[in-house]
Amino acid sequence: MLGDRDVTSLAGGTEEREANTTLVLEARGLVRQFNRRVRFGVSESILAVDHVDLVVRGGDVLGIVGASGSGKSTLARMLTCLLPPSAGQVILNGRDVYTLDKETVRREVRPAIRMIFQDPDAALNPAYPIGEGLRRALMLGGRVSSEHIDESISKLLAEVGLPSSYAFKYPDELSGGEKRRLGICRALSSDPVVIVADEPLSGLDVVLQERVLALFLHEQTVRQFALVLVSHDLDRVHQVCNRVAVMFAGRVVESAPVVAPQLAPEFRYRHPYAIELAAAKDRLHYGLQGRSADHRHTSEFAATREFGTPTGTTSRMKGCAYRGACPRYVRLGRPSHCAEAVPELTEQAPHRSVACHFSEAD
Amino acid sequence: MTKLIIPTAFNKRRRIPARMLSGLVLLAMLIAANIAAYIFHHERSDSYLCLAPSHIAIIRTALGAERARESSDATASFAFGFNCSGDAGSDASDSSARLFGTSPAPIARVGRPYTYRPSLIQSGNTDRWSVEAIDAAGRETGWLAVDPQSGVLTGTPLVPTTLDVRLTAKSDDGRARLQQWKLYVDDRFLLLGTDNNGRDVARALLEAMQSTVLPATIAALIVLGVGVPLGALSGFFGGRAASLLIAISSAVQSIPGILLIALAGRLSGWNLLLIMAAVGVVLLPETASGVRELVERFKRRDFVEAARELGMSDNRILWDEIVWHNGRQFIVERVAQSYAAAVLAEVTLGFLDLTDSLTPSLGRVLLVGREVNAPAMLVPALLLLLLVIGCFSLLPRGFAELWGRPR
Amino acid sequence: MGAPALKNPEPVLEIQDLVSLFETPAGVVRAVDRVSLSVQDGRVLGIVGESGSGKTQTFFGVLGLSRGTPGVVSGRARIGNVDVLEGLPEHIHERVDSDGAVRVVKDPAWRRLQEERLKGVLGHTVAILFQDPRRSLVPYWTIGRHLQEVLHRKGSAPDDARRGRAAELLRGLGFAEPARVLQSYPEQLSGGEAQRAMLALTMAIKPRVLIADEPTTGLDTINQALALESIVEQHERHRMAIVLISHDLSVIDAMADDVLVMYAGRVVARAPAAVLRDLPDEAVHPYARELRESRRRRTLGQPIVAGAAPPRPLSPTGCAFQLRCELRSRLDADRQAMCATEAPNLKAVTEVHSVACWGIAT
Amino acid sequence: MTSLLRNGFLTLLLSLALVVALVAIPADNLDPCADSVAAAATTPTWSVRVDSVARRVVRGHLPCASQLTGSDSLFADLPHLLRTSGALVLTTMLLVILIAVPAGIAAGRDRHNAWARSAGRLIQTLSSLPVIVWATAIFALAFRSGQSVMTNPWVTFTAAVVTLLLGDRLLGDVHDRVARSTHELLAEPHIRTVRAAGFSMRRHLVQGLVPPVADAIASRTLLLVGGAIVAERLYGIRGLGSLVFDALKSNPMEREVIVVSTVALVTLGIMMRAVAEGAAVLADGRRRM
Repeated sequence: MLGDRDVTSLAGGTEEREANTTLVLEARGLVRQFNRRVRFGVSESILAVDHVDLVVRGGDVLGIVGASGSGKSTLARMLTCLLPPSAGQVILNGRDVYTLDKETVRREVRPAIRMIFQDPDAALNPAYPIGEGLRRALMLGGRVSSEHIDESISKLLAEVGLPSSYAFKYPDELSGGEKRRLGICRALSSDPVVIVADEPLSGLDVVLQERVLALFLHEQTVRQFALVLVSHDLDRVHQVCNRVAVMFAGRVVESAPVVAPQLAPEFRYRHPYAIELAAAKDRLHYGLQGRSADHRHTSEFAATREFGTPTGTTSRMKGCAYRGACPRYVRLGRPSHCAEAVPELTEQAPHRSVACHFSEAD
Repeated sequence: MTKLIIPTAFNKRRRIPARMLSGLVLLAMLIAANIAAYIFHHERSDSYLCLAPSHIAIIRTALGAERARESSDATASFAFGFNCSGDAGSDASDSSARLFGTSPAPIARVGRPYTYRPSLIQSGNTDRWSVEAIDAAGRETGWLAVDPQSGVLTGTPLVPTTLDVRLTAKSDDGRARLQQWKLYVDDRFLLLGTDNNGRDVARALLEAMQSTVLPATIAALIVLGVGVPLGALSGFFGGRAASLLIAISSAVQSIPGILLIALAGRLSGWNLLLIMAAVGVVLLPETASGVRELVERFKRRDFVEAARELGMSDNRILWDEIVWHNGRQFIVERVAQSYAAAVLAEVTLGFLDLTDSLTPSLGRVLLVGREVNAPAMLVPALLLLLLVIGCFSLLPRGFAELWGRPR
Repeated sequence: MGAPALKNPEPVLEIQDLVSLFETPAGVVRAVDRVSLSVQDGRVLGIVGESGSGKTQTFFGVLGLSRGTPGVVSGRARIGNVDVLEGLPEHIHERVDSDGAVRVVKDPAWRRLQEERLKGVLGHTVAILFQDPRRSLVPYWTIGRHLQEVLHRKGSAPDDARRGRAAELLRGLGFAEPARVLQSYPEQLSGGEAQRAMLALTMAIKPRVLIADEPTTGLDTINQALALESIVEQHERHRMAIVLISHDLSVIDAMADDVLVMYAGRVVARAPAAVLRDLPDEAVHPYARELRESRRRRTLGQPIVAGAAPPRPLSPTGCAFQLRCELRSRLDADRQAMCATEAPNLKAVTEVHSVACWGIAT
Repeated sequence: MTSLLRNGFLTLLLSLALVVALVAIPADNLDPCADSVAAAATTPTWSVRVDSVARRVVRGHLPCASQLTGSDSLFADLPHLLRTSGALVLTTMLLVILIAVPAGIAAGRDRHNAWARSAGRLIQTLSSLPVIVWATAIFALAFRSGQSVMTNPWVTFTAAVVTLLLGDRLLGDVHDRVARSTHELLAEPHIRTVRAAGFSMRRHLVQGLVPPVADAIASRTLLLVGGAIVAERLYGIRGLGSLVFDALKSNPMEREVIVVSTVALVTLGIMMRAVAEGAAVLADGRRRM
């Protein structure tokens, strides 16, 4: 489905793909504040997610990329109705899920939006075998009548490639890859409309990661759900997603379509942090190889960087959160505008919006 | 698609493990013994706690005694010595008994010497003692003799009868003091023999078990019914009221438990139910904080959020996912320990001679056994105590095997 | 990777035929199976393999850091001039268990002997960069305290000189305000910061061998690049040997001089990085080839093709890789039988490249 | 430190309230031996009763106590009684620390250490028998070696200590908790870093182990105070425990003695728990942080 993406076809195709897919899930102005006790009596309030707007369309594979601590996991848990936001709404077929009563949430919202957890081992109750866990998922999902439970358990397991004898195994007898597949199987149990996967690749090695992502895409073609992939791995997001939202310190700094990596200039990232991410990724693959050759590059890179990457711990920072490490801010002589006004997401290219007061050209 | 029938409850097809079986058998024996004791207890006449002749036959055949004899006198019941009305030791007939410091043993054994040494409270001057012992048919018996100077009664009964004994002490100023009691001469075989007062030890143990094990269930129920929910709720929902309750109960815990139980016993006039309720309250905090810590440990695990993501209600997550599936073994162990601790508390009270002799208690049997150093009493009582402790440690292990993962 | 001139070819760390067993709920697992390797001074040895392939357990077993029982049961190991596993066979004995299973048991004296022997090695000749730095650093010590402890043991410089030295170490690793980091506790740092703080700790130790266990997992691309470049810089400056353990071939390829490929506790291929990169497909071990292809797809950002291929578990008998191996189907009958029955051991194909596979001509 | 204060203070407050409430419960009959309460008419009102007791307790003149303690005032005798009970509890707890803690650490450090495992099993089986069984066994021994031996105070003291030590799973519980916390501590990731960086392990082991061990000791100390008063009564040691039980057994019940000795016992328990929790707080940097 997403196989043959070279620059031209996708660029042309992006528009009409957007038009016919219906809006599935929308987040408007999501804010989440935690207060953390630093010392006795002194507590510091942290803005983990700061006014995030997101749109998920049917058949979409939306990637949310950012450093650990940039609030992407918190955003994921707010999208799946697990963590009520301090402000803002999450709209599923026209209704804000956080205003619905418990019963409707349990009957309609839960089966529609499913989450795959970061640590698959922790998401399984160690006290009973996997089959029992799936049985509860199916019963609560409400899609299967009780006498067909056994068949649908083995069907689900077979769908993700696990033999049905695994139903008797306990969670700690499974390998990392198998637990990931079980996570997917558990999410599919209620025929969801949206699946939010929080770091589904952590703990897997390169080959297994590919197989799990292939399984995700295969299930998506079969069951037509929208997939939101939360990850810190820009490579994988480029290989799988058709849209990406780059997050930094709780804010979406750039939302753009994903196009093949050897990008024509107009498809490259525009926000300094996103550019930095992509550059670091490429340097990992190409730059480091000539390690001893361009040694100058590494040391010069480290020296100029005032690098204390803020970990989203800055409470509502005035102005742009990235200016502490932003080369454009330094290049333009630390403009005061960056320090006062919070940059809003503005459309700087077709389907690409960037949260920065200035652009590469200035 | 291979058709696979998975038994919905995944550990259904598993036979009951051996240890569990032995625990259950022991428990069944205890309960049966208690029910038997309760039936006989119910039958007792108001003055003496004793067996009606028909019941003696039942016990004797049950205990395999070789000679069952119907006593001729239907009303003459086989005195057991735990007199449930009036103070211990005094017989019901004579108010002057209060003058005598000691009390005569109500039972004599055929072929075994019977002695009694009265002690007058104000015996300033010399007294002359005389005794009359008349059996039901009004005949004077010859075997009971008294030493005129010291008043010591001695003799060895030959024939099993019921005697009315009158011991009179005449002082030289003409005042006479009288002690009168009903003496039962018994020749039946007793499985565990008798204690120093001729009382049947087996009967005492049976009686004691009934008054120790059954009421202990009240303590266990309090621990289970109040401790576990309190701990679970305050652990999961962290309610202010629940944690305040736990703070209060941990404060109560700082007062030595045995003292509280003894106090409750004394204030309630040794009403067993209240004592056991006090034991339950004393044992409550330990279980409550144990369960709370367990629930808090599991609450932080991700599978709780995963269960919430499935749409499970908080209650079901707490009681099914955490307390039942992950906490049941801990709770069974804790309740079994509380049950054993309740029995031990009651036995300790008896052993420390804190309870009055009205309530038959294993502790008192041990106490008497200790004082007179009668192994015949000590050994069976200890074995019974170890039986109770053993039973309550086997049961949780049996559950562990049943609920554990199949190997 | 052009390696600097071999000053002192005598290897600083050598392991021969190491075997270590672990008791798990599913029975006794042979985590490390007759592994032999050596680390030359001043060179970077990269070890790549799936999680659970024994790449970390090989080193942690020898250094007494693994918790599993019984742990290392046979083999020899030399670090610097200390023969670490000397006298091991006397401490190993078999014991028949209650249910008839024969269990290998080490008597407790071995643990004390090991601790005594490693006292001069750990923290002097060897330093370790752990995978999860935020949890591995001592939670109730500040970063400054960690560095003070090492610097105090290393030299007898007075207090303030040591604090200056610690601040300078941190600045060298790209920390903008070392003072703040010195007073903060590990949990107050971000993933990347904690990683570089632990690297500073290992630099203060000035070891002859640095073992970096998955230094890049869980980090976003910027911090990954920074972590690797900091390791490279310190390697250049202090001329120490590095053992880089990762499941990501692109990280190994970027930095390692020699590469060791491990699978299911066995070394299946060993070659210099340059050689491994240029070898034709049929000369490389099938698993190494799979890793290479996966890395190439990732570097080029080639979209992942949807597919629900079932997982391919390890095969307990014969060559562990046989169930996943494409090469096996193209072999003739008797070599296929060999794959099924007997595990191949490492044989030299050229004087620098050796492979453990029946299908590759030696 | 705050938890320690709050906890200790709350406990003392609540136990005092509980004991005063006991005083207020209308007794079944008047207190004949208290000649100083001459003015007590029928059943005095609640306030009068509390007031009279309080006055007597404060003034230290407790005539009823004289029958039991033989001295003119309970307060003169209290220090000695408290010392005996305290000594009993402290010796037992020291022995527990000397036996159970090292065995627990050895068992926790290496699960397959045969010696440590057998020691652990021995401790478990021994301590699973209740205090009663040990007391009876010791009495049987005493009878065999003649009645007089039980009168020597040192013999009864050691007998009481042994009974307490081996009874009610005291050793077994402490051993298990220490073994479990050692095992968990050694599995902590930062301990691996300490070993890998060549730091001295002892400081981290102490800092990691003292809090759980201190918590285990603190919680068992309270139960031990209960056990101690039972042992005193069993072996006839003149301590707070036997005084309380005598007061309980006396007819009519002497409330003042119970009030005073309960408060003394509670303070004894709280002080010991405070010492244990203090040690835990001082050792664990994490709590201080």
